Amino acid sequence: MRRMLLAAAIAACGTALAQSGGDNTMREIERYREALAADNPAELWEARGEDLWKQKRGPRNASLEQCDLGLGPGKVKGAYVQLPRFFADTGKVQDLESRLVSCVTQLQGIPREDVVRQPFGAGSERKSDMESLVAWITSESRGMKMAVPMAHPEEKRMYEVGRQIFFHRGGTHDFACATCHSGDDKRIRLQDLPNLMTKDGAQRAYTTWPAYRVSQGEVRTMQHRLWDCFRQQRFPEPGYASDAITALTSFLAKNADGGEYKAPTQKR
Amino acid sequence: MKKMLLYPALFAVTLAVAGCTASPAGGAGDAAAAATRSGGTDWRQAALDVMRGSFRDRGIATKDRIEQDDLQRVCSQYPDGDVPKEVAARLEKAQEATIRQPADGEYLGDWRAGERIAQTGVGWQWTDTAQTVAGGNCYACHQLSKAELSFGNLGPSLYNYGKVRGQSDAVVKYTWGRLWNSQAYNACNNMPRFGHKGLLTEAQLKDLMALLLDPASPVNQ
Amino acid sequence: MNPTRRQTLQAAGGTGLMAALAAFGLSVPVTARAQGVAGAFQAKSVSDALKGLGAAAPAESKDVVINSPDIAENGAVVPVAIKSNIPKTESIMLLVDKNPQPLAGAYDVLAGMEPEVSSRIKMGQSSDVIALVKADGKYYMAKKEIKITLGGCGG
Amino acid sequence: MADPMKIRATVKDGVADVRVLIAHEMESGQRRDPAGKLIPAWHITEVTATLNGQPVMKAYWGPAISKNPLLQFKVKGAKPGDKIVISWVDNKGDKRSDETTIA
Repeated sequence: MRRMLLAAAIAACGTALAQSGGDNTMREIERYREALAADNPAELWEARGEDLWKQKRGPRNASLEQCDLGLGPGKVKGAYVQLPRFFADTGKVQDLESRLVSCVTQLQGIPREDVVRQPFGAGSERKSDMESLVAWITSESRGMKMAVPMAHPEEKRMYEVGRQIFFHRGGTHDFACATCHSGDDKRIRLQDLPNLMTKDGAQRAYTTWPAYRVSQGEVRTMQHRLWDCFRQQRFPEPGYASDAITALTSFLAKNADGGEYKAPTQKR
Repeated sequence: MKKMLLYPALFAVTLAVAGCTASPAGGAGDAAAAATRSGGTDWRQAALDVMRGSFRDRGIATKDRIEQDDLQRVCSQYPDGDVPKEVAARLEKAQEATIRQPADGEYLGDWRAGERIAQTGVGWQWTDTAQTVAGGNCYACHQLSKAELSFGNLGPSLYNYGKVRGQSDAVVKYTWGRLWNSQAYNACNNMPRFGHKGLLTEAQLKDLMALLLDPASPVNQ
Repeated sequence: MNPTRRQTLQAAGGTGLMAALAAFGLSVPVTARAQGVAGAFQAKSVSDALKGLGAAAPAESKDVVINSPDIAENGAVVPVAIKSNIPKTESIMLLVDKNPQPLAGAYDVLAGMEPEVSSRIKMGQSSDVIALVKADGKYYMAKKEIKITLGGCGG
Repeated sequence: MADPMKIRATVKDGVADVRVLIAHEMESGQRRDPAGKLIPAWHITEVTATLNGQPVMKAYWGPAISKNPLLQFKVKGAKPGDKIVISWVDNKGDKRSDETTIA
C-alpha cells in the first residue's frame, strides 16, 4: 500500500507539474527517463546472475550449465521468449523461475525450501540469487520476438487456467486481475494501467519485465510483479513458482507473442 | 474492532459459497458457460483446483479468500461487463437484501475524516494486520475534490456529487446503499462492497457520506 | 554480453592491487584532502559546506555547466553531469541546497582526466543544485533548479 | 562480500569514456526502519580510478549519491588495450577493486 501511495504521490506531482509546465514538462520527464535508461543497474544483477549460473554450488558441487531451459541443456540464448513451456522431465509446464527451482534442486542438490525461502531480494545483505539468475537469463533474449509454444496439451491447459485466474474475482474486495487490466486508458490514481486484453498492451507489459525498480533499488521479475498484484488485490499469498503463477504467466506471455523482448528494463 | 468486523464478512462469504454449490450453474447464461468450458473441460473448476494448491494463508490474507461467493463467481464469467439482464437482476436483488441502514438513523459523519478515508488505501492486505484501520482508497478510482489531482478513472467522477443531487431522503439512502453494496445497483461493476464485506466501519461510511453530500465538503466546492 | 564483465577481479583482496592502491592513498583514507572534504560533508548548509571546502565566495561562471533534466520523477535517482570549461580545473563539487547535508560529491581532476563528471544523486525535495569548480586555486560556480516529484531521502 | 562493478571503457579520438556501475546500498542515514529507528548511514566514501597505474580521478562521496551508483568520466590520452582500475572504499571499511581493458 505504501508503495501504491508513493506511486500516487509521484503521479500527483506529475500532474501538477504537467499542468503548470505543459509540453516542456513532459519533455523534461522524457529526458529524465532517457538519462536513466543509458545505464541500468540491472546490469549488476545480470553480471551476478551469469556468475551464479557458472558457479559450482550446493551439495553436488555443480553449476547450472547443464540446466535445460527448453532449448536443450545449457542453451540460454533465446530461451526466455519461449517460456513458459512443457518440460518432459518434470511433466509440467514451467515458467523461468519454476524451471530454475527444478534445476537448482536437481543439478545442485539444494533443497527446494532453501531455494524458495527468500526469492525476493532486500538490499545487499539479503540478495536474491533467483532475481540475479533471471536478470541474466532474460537479458540473453533481448531483441528477440516472444514465441511461446502452445503445442502440448498441458501448455494449452495452463493457458486456459491462467485465463480463468485472470478473470477470477475474489477476496475481500471482489477484485480480479481484469478489474484493473482490461480497459483502455485506465489509471489507479495517475498510474497508467496496461490493458492486458489488447495485443499491444500485453506486449508492452510482458516484454519490459524484469525491471530495475528505481523506487526499490532492486531488480524485480514477472513473478514478483504478479505476487505484488495479488497482495494489492487482497488475495492470499501465491506460492513462489507455484502453478497458479505459471498459469497466469502462460496466459500473459502467450498474449504477448510477436512482441520484441526488451528487458531487463528500468522502471520507477 | 477490526477483528470483530471481520467475522460477519467471512460468515457472509461462507454462506454464499454454500449457496454456490447448491446451484452450480448459478443462473449464468450460455455465454458464460462457453467462456469457462471448451473441449469438455471445465476451465473454471480447473483454475480453482490450481489456485487452491498454489495460494496460502499469509497473515490476515487467509486462503479462503480465493473461494467465491455467488456474485464473484458469476461476475468472473462476464469480464466485459456484458451481464445478461436477467442474471444482473437476480444478482442485484440478492445484493440489495444485504444493505443495512445505520442503526441510529444518522447518515452523515465528518467530511474531514471522510477525506482521509478516501485518501488512504491501507488495509486488508497480507502486509496489514487485524488492527490496521483500513481506508477506502476512493481516489484510486474516482475524482472527488478539485484539489486532489491524483485520482484514478476506473470509476466515475464524483466531483460535485452532493451539489448536483442535494440531500433528499432518496439521495441519502441511495448513496448509503452504493457505499454499503454497490453491486445492488449495477451488478459486476468494479466497486468493492464496503459495508457488506465489513471493509469499512459504519462510522467510516458515515464520514464518506459527509464527504459526498455535505455542502462544505471539498467534493462540493 | 560485454567482454569486460569477465575481466573483473574477483575480490578486493588481490595483494598487488592493494599495494598499488596504498601508493595513492586509498587504503589510507585519512589524507589531509580527505579529512577536509569529510568535514564539508558534515555541513548542514551550503555556506558551511563552502567554508569547509575553503571556497567561501565562489564567482558565478558560464564556464561551469550543469547538465540534468529540469524535472526528476523520483528524487532517489537524479542524474546530474557537471562540466568545467575553465583551464586548469583541479576539482569539481556538487551540492544540493535543500538536502540535509548539501555536499553530495567532490571529484579531484587528476592528470589526464577531462574536467567533467556525471553521477546520480538523491534529492529530498525540489532544490537548487550547485556545481562548484576549483581551477588554478580559484572557485567558480553554477546553479540550477531541479524539480522533484518524489523525495529520495526519507522513503 | 561486495559484488563486482560493471565497468565500460570505450575510446574515441584518444579520449576514453569510462562508465562505472557499483553495487552498493548507499544508505542515506535519513531513513527509518519499520520500528521507527534511524538506519545508520552506510555509503561509499572514496572512489579512485587509474589508467595504466596512474591516478586519473578521485571521488569523495557522501550519503546523497544514489543506491547502486553510476559514475561517468573521461580520460585523455587513452588507447585500446589500456588498463583502467576502479576502486572504492565505504564508511564501514569495506572495499573493492575491479579492472577493465579499454575497448
